[in-house]
Formats: sequence, C-alpha cells, structure tokens
Amino acid sequence: MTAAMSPASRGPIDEDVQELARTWSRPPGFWGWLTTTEHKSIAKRYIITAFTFFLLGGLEAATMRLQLGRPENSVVGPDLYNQLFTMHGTTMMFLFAVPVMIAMGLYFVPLMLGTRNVAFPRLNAFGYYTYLIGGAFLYISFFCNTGPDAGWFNYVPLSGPMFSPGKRIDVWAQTITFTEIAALVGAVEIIVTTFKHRAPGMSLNRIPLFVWAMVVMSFAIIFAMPAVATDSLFLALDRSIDTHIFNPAEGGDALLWQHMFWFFGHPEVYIIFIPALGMVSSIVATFTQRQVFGYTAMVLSLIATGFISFGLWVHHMFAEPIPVLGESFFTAASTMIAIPSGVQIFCWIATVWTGRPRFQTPLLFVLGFFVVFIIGGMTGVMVASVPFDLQATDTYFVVAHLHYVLIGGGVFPLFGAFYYWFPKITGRLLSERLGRWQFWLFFVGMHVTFFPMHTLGFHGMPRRIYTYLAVTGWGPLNLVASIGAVIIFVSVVLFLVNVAKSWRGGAVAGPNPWHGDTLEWATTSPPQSYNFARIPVVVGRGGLWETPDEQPVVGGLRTDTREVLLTTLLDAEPESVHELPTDSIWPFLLALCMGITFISSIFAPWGALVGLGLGFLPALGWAWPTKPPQPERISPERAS
Amino acid sequence: MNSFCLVMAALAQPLPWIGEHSALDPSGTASKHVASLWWAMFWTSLVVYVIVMIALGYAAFRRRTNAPADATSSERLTPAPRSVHLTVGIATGVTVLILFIVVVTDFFTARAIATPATGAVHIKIIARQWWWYAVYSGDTVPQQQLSVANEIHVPVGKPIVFTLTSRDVIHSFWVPNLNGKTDAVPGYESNAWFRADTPGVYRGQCAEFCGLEHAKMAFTIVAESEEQYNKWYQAQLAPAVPTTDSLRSQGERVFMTGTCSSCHAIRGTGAGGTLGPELTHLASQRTIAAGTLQNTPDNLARWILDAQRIKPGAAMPSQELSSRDLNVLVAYLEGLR
Amino acid sequence: MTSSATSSRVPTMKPERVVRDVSNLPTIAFGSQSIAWWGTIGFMVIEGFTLALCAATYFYLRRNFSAWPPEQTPRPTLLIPIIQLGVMLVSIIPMYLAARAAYRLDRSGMLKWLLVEVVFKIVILVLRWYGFKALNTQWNSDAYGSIVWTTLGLHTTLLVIDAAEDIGLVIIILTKMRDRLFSDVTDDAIYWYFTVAAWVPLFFMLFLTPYVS
Amino acid sequence: MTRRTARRDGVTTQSWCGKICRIVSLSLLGGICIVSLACEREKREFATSKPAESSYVPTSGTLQPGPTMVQSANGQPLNIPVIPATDGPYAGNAYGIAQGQRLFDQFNCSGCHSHGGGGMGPPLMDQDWIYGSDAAHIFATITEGRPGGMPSFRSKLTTDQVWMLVAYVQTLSGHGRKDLRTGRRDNMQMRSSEQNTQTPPPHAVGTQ
Repeated sequence: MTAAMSPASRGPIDEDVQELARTWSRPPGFWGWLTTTEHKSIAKRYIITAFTFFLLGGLEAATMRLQLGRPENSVVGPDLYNQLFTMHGTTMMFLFAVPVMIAMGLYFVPLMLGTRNVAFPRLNAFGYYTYLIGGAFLYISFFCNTGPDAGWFNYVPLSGPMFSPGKRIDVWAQTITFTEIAALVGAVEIIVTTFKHRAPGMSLNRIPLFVWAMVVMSFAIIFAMPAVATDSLFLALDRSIDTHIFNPAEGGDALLWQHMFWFFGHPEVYIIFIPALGMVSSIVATFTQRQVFGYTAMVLSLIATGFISFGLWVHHMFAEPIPVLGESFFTAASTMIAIPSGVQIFCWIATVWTGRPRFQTPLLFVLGFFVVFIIGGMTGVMVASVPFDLQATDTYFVVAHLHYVLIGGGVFPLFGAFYYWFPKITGRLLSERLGRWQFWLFFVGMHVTFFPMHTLGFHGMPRRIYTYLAVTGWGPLNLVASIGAVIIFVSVVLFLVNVAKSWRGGAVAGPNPWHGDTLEWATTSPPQSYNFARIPVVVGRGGLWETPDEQPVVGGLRTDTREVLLTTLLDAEPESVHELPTDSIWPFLLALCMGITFISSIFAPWGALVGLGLGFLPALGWAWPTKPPQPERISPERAS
Repeated sequence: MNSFCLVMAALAQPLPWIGEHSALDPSGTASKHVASLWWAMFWTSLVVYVIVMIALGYAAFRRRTNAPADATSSERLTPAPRSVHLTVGIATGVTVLILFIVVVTDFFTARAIATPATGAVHIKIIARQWWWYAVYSGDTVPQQQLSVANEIHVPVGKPIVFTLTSRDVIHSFWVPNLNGKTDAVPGYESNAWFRADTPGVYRGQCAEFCGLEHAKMAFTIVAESEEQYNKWYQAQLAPAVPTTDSLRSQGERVFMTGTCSSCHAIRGTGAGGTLGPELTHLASQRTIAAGTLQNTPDNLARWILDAQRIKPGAAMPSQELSSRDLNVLVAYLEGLR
Repeated sequence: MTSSATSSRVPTMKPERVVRDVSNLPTIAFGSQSIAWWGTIGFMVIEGFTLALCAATYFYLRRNFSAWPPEQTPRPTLLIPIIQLGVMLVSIIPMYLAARAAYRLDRSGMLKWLLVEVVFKIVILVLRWYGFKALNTQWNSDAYGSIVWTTLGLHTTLLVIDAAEDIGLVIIILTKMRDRLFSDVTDDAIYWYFTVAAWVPLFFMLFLTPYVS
Repeated sequence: MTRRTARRDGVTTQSWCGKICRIVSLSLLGGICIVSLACEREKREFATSKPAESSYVPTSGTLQPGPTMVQSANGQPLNIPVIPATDGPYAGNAYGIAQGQRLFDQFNCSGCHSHGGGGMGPPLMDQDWIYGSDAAHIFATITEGRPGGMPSFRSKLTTDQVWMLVAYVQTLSGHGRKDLRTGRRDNMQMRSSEQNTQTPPPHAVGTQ
C-alpha cells in the first residue's frame, strides 16, 4: 500500500492523483449539489445566480425606459413604476454587483494563491444559500405585488411605518439582512484564505494584484455592511414594534437613516469598483504580455481607494440641512479619491505602452472601461463640489454619472473577466466574433442611453419620476435614451447566445490559452476538484512567467483526507497543515432556518427570537465531528 | 478665474440643446455662478480627457518590432525604462494640481452663493405630499402674512430667503434656473435663497423621491417688478368677492355643502378646511394640481371629477357630482379672481 | 459541471520537482496560526463595529433632546447592572483557566472550567433579563427608550451566542472529543473576552452617562 | 496506513433526501396560499370616479346631530342607497386602511373618539358597539350620523373615503388580520400602534 508518507522526491505517481480526486470529489446527484463545500462549484453557482439577477434587473430597467420613452406614457402606473425602480436599484446593487464580485474572488483567489479550497468551506456554502434565499424572497414578494417601493436607498420617513403601509419595506429590510450576511461571510473567507492559505514563497509583495483587490474589497465589506445592517434593523424595529429611532416627533431623526445608509452606500460602490480594478490589472498584464507597471503604486492606490471611500459619504447629502463647514470637508475628500484611481489609470497606460497588446475581447472591454469610466470619474469630481451638486443631485445628471462609473467601472471589467476566465471555468473559449459584436453593441448602447441623461439632468428632470409633462421638453432625449436601452438589451442577449454556444461547443482551451502569469493558469481547464496535485512553490512576482522549467512543488500532503497547507502571514513560510471539514447538509439547513426566522419576524416580531433559538440545532450539527479521531501532531512550542 | 468662466459661459449660449428651462440658462445670481463653475470644470475635464485618450490610443496602437506571441520571457519582466516612470510621476502630479484647483474653485463658488442672513422677502415653504404651501412670513402683522399654494410671486432683483420644512416625508425645493436645491426634512428647518435677475416664469419641481406622485409635484416662481409684485400681494390678501349672479351662487352652495369645504378654504366665505390648498384666488393662478394642468375651465372640471385618474394616490378624491352640480361649481370657481 | 471523479489523465503540466516536505508539520495549530482564530477575529470586528454604530446613534439622538434621559423618564437604576458587570468581569477567570487547560491539552480541566463558565453565563443572562427592567423605560416610549433597548438587545444576542457556543462545546467534548477542540476552546475564550470588553464602554454609556449630563 | 473514510456514510444519506424534498414541497404549498393573501393586502388601486348614483340636493349643510330621517329640500323622504352587507372594498387592503388612518386624523374624528379610546364619543377599541360592528353598519353610522352626537358626513366625504374610514375603524377594534394594521404614526405617541394593540373581537351590545 502506498504509505501516506510517500517519499517526497518521486513525482506525482498516477495512484496518488486518483486518490486525491476521490478524496476531493463530492457525493453524486442533487444530494451532492446541496452538500458540496468545493469553492469552485459554489462560486460558479454564485456567478450564475448573480448573473440571473443582472438579467432581471435589466428587464426592470427596460420596462422603465419603455415608460419614460414618451411624456405622459401609460405603460406602467406610478405604483408599479416605484416598485420597478426600487427593484432595479436593489437588485443591481445588492443581488448582482457585490455578490458577483465576491463570487469571482471565491473562485479565483484560492487558485491564484495556489491552495485547494477557501479557509472555511462550509461557511462558504452557508453564505451562498443565505444569498439565494434572500434573492428568492425578494423576487417572490415582488411577483405578488409586495416589492419595495421607496427607492434602493429607502429614505425615512417615506419608508417609515406611516407612509409605507403593508409589508413592502419589511421585505426590503430582510433582503438587506440576507445579502449583507452573505457578503460578510464572503469577505471573511477571502481575507482568511489570503492570510493563511498562500503557497509557500508567495510573500506580501508577490501576491497578484487581483488578490490584493479582493482583500481590500473584503476589508471594505467588513466595515461597511454592518452600517446598513444596523440601519435596516432600526427601520424594521420602527415598523414592527413602535420604536421611535426615526420618528422626528419623539426625538428620532430623519437624517440619521441617511448618515448610516450612505456610510455604507459609498463604500459599497467602491466594493463593486475595487475588484474590477483587480480584473483590469489581470487582463492588462496578460494581453500586453507584460507585468503591470508600478506594483507598489498599484497596491497602495487600491488600499488608499478603499480607505478614503469611508470618508466621503456626506456628498450624497449635500442638499440636506447639514452644516456648511462639514460639507466642504467632504468636497475635499470626494475630490481626493480621484487621485488613486488616476494613478492606477496612468500605470495601466504605462503597461500598455511598454507591452505588446493583443486586441482580443477581454482587452476590448478593458479599453471600453477606460473610455467610459474616465468620463464617469470626471463627472464624479464635478459632483463633489457643493454648489454644482445642489444643481445636479437627484437629477438625471447623477443617474448618468452613476451608470458611467458602475457600468463603466464595474460591468465592463466584469464582461472582460468573463471572456478572460470563461476558458478556465468551463474549458471552452468564448467566440471572438460574437464577443466583438457584443462589445461594440454594449459600448454604443451605453453611450446612447446614458450620455443624453447629462443634459436631461441640467434641464431639471428629477430622478425616480414615473412620467413627465410634454411641456418640460424632456421627451426627445428620453426617447434617445430608451433606444439606447434596446441596444444594450440586444448586446446582453448576444452574450447569452455566446455563452450558450460555447459552454459545450466552444473551441477547447488548454490550461493556459492566453499565456497568463497567475497560478490559476497552472491548473487544467476546468481545474480538478483539488486544484493542484502538489502545492506549487512561488519563486517571484512573475508567477508562471518566472518559474524555471521544472515547477518547484511541496510534497508530503496527505491524499486520503482533505488537507491544506497553512503558511505564515508575511513570507508565506509553511507553518502547519489543516484538515478541512467534509461536505455536509448543515450549512443549507442553517441557512434555511435563518431564512424562516427572518421572514417570520416580518409577521410576528417575536419570531426572530424563536428562530435564533432554533438555529442552535443546525449550528450544533454543523460543528458535530463525523469522522473517527485520528492521531494529530501538535507542535510543542505553541503560539499563545 | 472668474472672467475665464464668464467667457466660457458665453461660448456655451448658442449650443442648440439648451432650452429655457435649464440650469445652464441661469437667470439668477446663484445659478449664474454655478453655471460658470460647471463650464470651467467641463472644459478642464475635456482637455484632460482628450490628453488621456491620446496617450492610451498611442500606447495601444504604436508600431512595435515583433508580434506579441514571441515576446521573450525576460521582456515580460524587465522593469520599464526611466522615461515611463517619469511620465507617470508627472501625470500624477498634474492630476493632484488640477484637483486642488478644482477644490479651491468649489470653495470660492460656495462662499459666493452662501445664503444671505436677511432678504427682501421671507417665505416659509411647507412641503406636503405632492404640493407646496408657501407663507410670506416676512411681515410681522399676521393679517398681512399671505399664504399661497404652488405659485409664488417674487420681486425681481431682490434676494428671496426661504425656510423649508415638511409636513410628512422629505421633499426638495428646486428651481433649476435660479439656484440649487434644498431638501425639506420633517423635524428640520433648512434655508435656501435665490435672486431672480430677469423677470419671467420659472418652473420648479420636487427633486427628492417622496412617494406615488413625486413626478407631479411642481411649482411656479413668477419673478416680476416691484410694483407688480405689491399689486399681486395686496390682491391675494383680499378675501373673495361675494357672489351676485344666481348661477355662481348655486355653485357656491354646492361648494359649501359638498365635500369641497371639508378640505379647502375660501377667505370671506364659510369654507375653512386646511387640508388642501386655499382657493380664495384660484382663477388668478396659472396652473392647478401642483403644476400638473393648465388652469382652464375644462381642466378644472376634469380635475374635480376625476383627480385620481390624473394624479393617482393624491389626497384629492374623485368627486361624485352630477354634471349640473359640476358646471355650477366650476362657474363659481372661475369667478374667484 | 462536476469534474470527472477519477480522471486517469495526469495533467501534463511542467514536470514537478519536490523542494519541500511538509508531512511532519503540526496538524493542530493554536492562536493566530489557526484559521479558526482568524475567523473569530473577523466576526468580532463585525459585531464590535455594529455595537460602535449603536453607540454613535445613541450620542447622535442625544442631540435632539434637551434633557437626557427625557423629562418624565427616570434615570436607570444601577444595582443590577453593576452586579452584572462584576459577574461578567469575574467570569473571565474560569474562561481563562479553561483556555489554559485546553492549551495544555488537559481535557478534564478544560471541561471542568467550561462547565463553571456555562453556569456563569446563565447567571449573567438572568441578570441581563433584570437589566432590561433597570432601564426604567420602554422601547416604544421615545427615541431614548428605543436606542437604549436596541443597543442592550444587540449585546444580549452576543451573550446568547457565547452561551450557546459554550454549551455546544461542552456537549461535543463530552460525546465526540477531538484534539481540534482544544484550539476551538482557546478561540471561544477570546470571543468571550471581546464580549466582556465590548460591555464595559456600553455599560458606562447606557447606565452612567444619564447621571453625568 | 492510508484510511478510506470519506465515502462510507454516502448510502444512508439518500433517505434524508426524500424527507427533505417532502418538507420542501409541503412548505411550497403553504407558501402559495400565504402569497395570495399578500397580493390582496398590497393592492394600490385608486378609486376613479363612477357616475354619481344618488343625485340629490343636500339639505342644510351645517353639521348638527344627524336627524333619524334625512329630509330632502322638497320634503320627500330620501332614497337612501341600501348598502349591501359587504366588508367594504378596503377591508383586506393595507393601503386603504392607512388612508383611513390619515382621514381619521385629518377629519378630527379623534376630537370625540380620541384615537379609539373614546371621550365625548364612544370608544372604538372596545367590543361595545351600539349601532352594529360590521362594515355596512359603520358605513351607515358615518354617512347618516347617529343621535347622541355623531354628525352626518354624507356630503362631507366621498363614498371611497368613508369606506377607507370604515376599514380603519374596524382594525381599531381587532377586526381583520394583524399584518393589515397600520404601524406607529410619525407624531407624538398617544397609544401603542394599531398593529401592536391586542383587542378582543367586537360583539353587539344593547343601547343604554
């Protein structure tokens, strides 16, 4: 029998790899689907669910553009329109943008770090199921006319108990709780995996820029999400058990909601934008076959962006009665955050300058990112000034700005990343021809839809109006915007066709079709369940471009249990080995139990307390050791 | 800096798409400053944008010796030449400088249009779900304090100071041509001001989402000369002229005994409801239903009979009136000059 | 897309050269070497930040009141809360002893102190029940009552989670003891130190500042 | 000795899957009937004008206590529209009930009934109903007025506004589901909100 301690010197013989595949495979069928803790299948599910919500959000936007195409239109009434634009905002921000970025992180961070799974595999499954239950709950409510209708920002007192009868806003508050828990879980996963699971030799200055972006995003999530969680908790309490936190007549405060919401709100848009910067760095490096210029400057810019994003939330509230001195501080902070973004853009341009660009679809999307995002960034700097913002805020000028930075800064890099990593996830290349068509349609559609909105904003068209009078003169430009929306719709359909065609029938992609430098290209496409037969040793920041002919690896990890290597924080020196928990149904059951708890608390506030009590059982089951005790090695000098 | 902005502002005038109702066609001192600030930032950004795009374009499409496939592995990792480091450094420095200038301009513009302590006219705006209630609170004598709904007359060339609050949810008081917007928040008193330099009729609209009919919550600012404003003010202060001819008196009876007097008030008659706007001089106003309809007899009839079809969700219910009652009521209301 | 379980084809990557052997590294890590410790730190930061936001709301709402607590609301009585603070501070000792026993891989000592700790926590939860009454206000009386009850409620959920975690650990230690649990108990101890540390400033805020203004 | 441990408990888990599917299908079934309740509660339909049925010239408009028999101007008895025994259009509609609460405050019903606790007028939260507690009776009470001080609001409110008031007044006394009732108001707190008051179901009581 091959001893677990197979001699380190011999290469991976066939039998070892087969045992690894058996150890890391999941039970067959639907039961296996439900209990798996493998980070790639959970992340793939995350991406597909988030993309489905992107399509639903897109349909809501299309309906809104239909209604706004002509003055005094009657496609939808005011009530349905209010639900539509709230659902569009909530879906795109909470159910698509943040989850898809976390999912891309959960898929590629372990691969890029050279490890076999995330730090807490079961917690990862729990996070996905919580997110799924939250999204399903929101859309089931929406389809039976209980969708939230007070805007994705949900200002009190409109969303308070007096001016929003029924359970619509309670649905919104609970959905926020679900998606916030899922995001926090994802963030803790990415941080702990990056700190402890790195391949030996991957010191802090050899971590790929994509992983740096994901870590900065995770820290932003950890400090931003609690703000919206506490806020929606206060609102849920105000609406259910008569607390007065937002009741101006009983000492409460209407602006408190805005402060807490935007303290989360602005970091959230950077939570969406920072991973996109990581994606752009990966794509630029690979498609110009050159290391990104100024690694330290890029990492410091990422950290600076994440840090400053917490200091400028009041620029959403310049029109509120806020002391003027405070507003000018936030003007300075809002303008300052453009510097790190500027530094990164200059570094990318320098990389393209010194490299040899290949104009395939991922690089096209990155060039599209440059063109669109810089316009959005500049209007952002303009809106940072108080006097100009008082003319522009809550008008279609800001709608144009936010779509330029979110679509330009988030969706363009995301589509580029889809085309870039689709071969790695599925083993098939997406078709270049369809890709180019999709890019140009999306690029043109984006400008035709959102550029006229700048002018509409100046003409006094406020946000969130279900219709407008012909006398206002906003008709023609709104028609242009609606036509643009159709073009975007066509391009997204084209993307779906491309994915459908290439999922099975695309050209077979080898392990490294684009000749990338990060470690995920060292695995097969799609990667094996255990990612790496032997954990690689990193010799330089260049990754695969820098490794000598023979890939240095680590031997001695057991193949009959799911064992991963833990390394130190700074220099990634091997420190200990850790046996990951097996697949289990308990995360799904705990998520289900929490779902029932939060949803029942809408109708019976004490339901929340009963549910927390019930949650103890699945939690105990989760921690219940199933495997028999085995000899463990415990180091004598233990860190206290 | 200021002259540079004015020149830029002048350049922008003939641009075709700028209609009359726009923040870029300022007719108030405050909005003039903001418009010139906008044009200054616009042209600066355009120049920077063009430079960055040229740099990107050249970096991407410049001719290179060999194809990317055979880029040697050492070439991928060799650090960039010093000139590239220098360029990126300079670019970052220039960015910081431009941003600093923009911030300083913002501060000066903000100081220039700060709300003055006192103004020629003090108006207290109470925003309600889906219409505006304005009280001219400057005068000390209560009988002289005029309260109107949705149509606010102001003297030209004088600073008008507003105190904004809200009766229910957060609204936002905004006239694009005259100044930026200020939110009316329940539990707070916020201050706003503007000074109309050229007489005219300016359209304002609620800019903070406030529920079902946020879209149809407009108001009108009529800037006119001093004496016209005083004449209008005294006319509005006078109570309604008692009706004489029989048709209008029947209409008055329908108004007094029907549902109208529960919510609306007409000074000089028995009707004293404060839930809806005051109708003492309804006929003198340009629009009805918070700027939704022009003030014509058939629009008035259509609004009275079926308000919920025009503004679904509004506090004004659709009335159950026979056509005869409706005609006499409209006749009466048209007489309220 | 389930990857085929037994792919016979060995991925023909670059030939591999084993440069390090990790087969003798420890399998159980303590403190910052173990990932469970990092996970606990992550959740402590999240919950700590949530309580900090409640404190910020408390002081933000205080500006809307001329008198704090509002006129007709009596100040909170201090007896029960002070006792509870004392008991919580004392309860750190058995927790520390349990962690030390776990650190020394002494199962019976760890179990003994954990049981003592569970008793302490039940006493603390009972005291906390009366602590709500000591607030002398209802959650729906006014903004003061609301934020005070909400903050106390959030901290109480921390207490409940801690107690549940201890009880769960005791159950698992008694039935299916694994060496890994030694490390888990040390992490649980850190989590309790955090809960007590979070309570001290909250105690001053909720119960003492009304006496100061 | 390498140990094969991972797969042994695979077989027993299949039966679990059957149980889970049964539970899931049961909860789906339960969910659907809850969902239909939600659709009714959240409807926002705005009563557009119907042709005016009762075209009569109202008698003197001053609000004095409602006479038992309303006389029209020319002395003939009125054709009071017979109100079918319905629950009213807004009985299960949270939006209608919230509008009813707004009208209750705006038309100063609390002047006599003081938010349901009673004062000059009888309390509305208890179970003593002098003129009947179902929707049609309350509708008649509001439109016709009652001796003892309740004024007639016949020409002062449109029919829809009265039905909204009826729906709201019924929730004051515990009629209808809890999730329909209104939450706290955004002004001074007089009593706990309708949503959180446990009121026993109403029953008729003889007139004093």
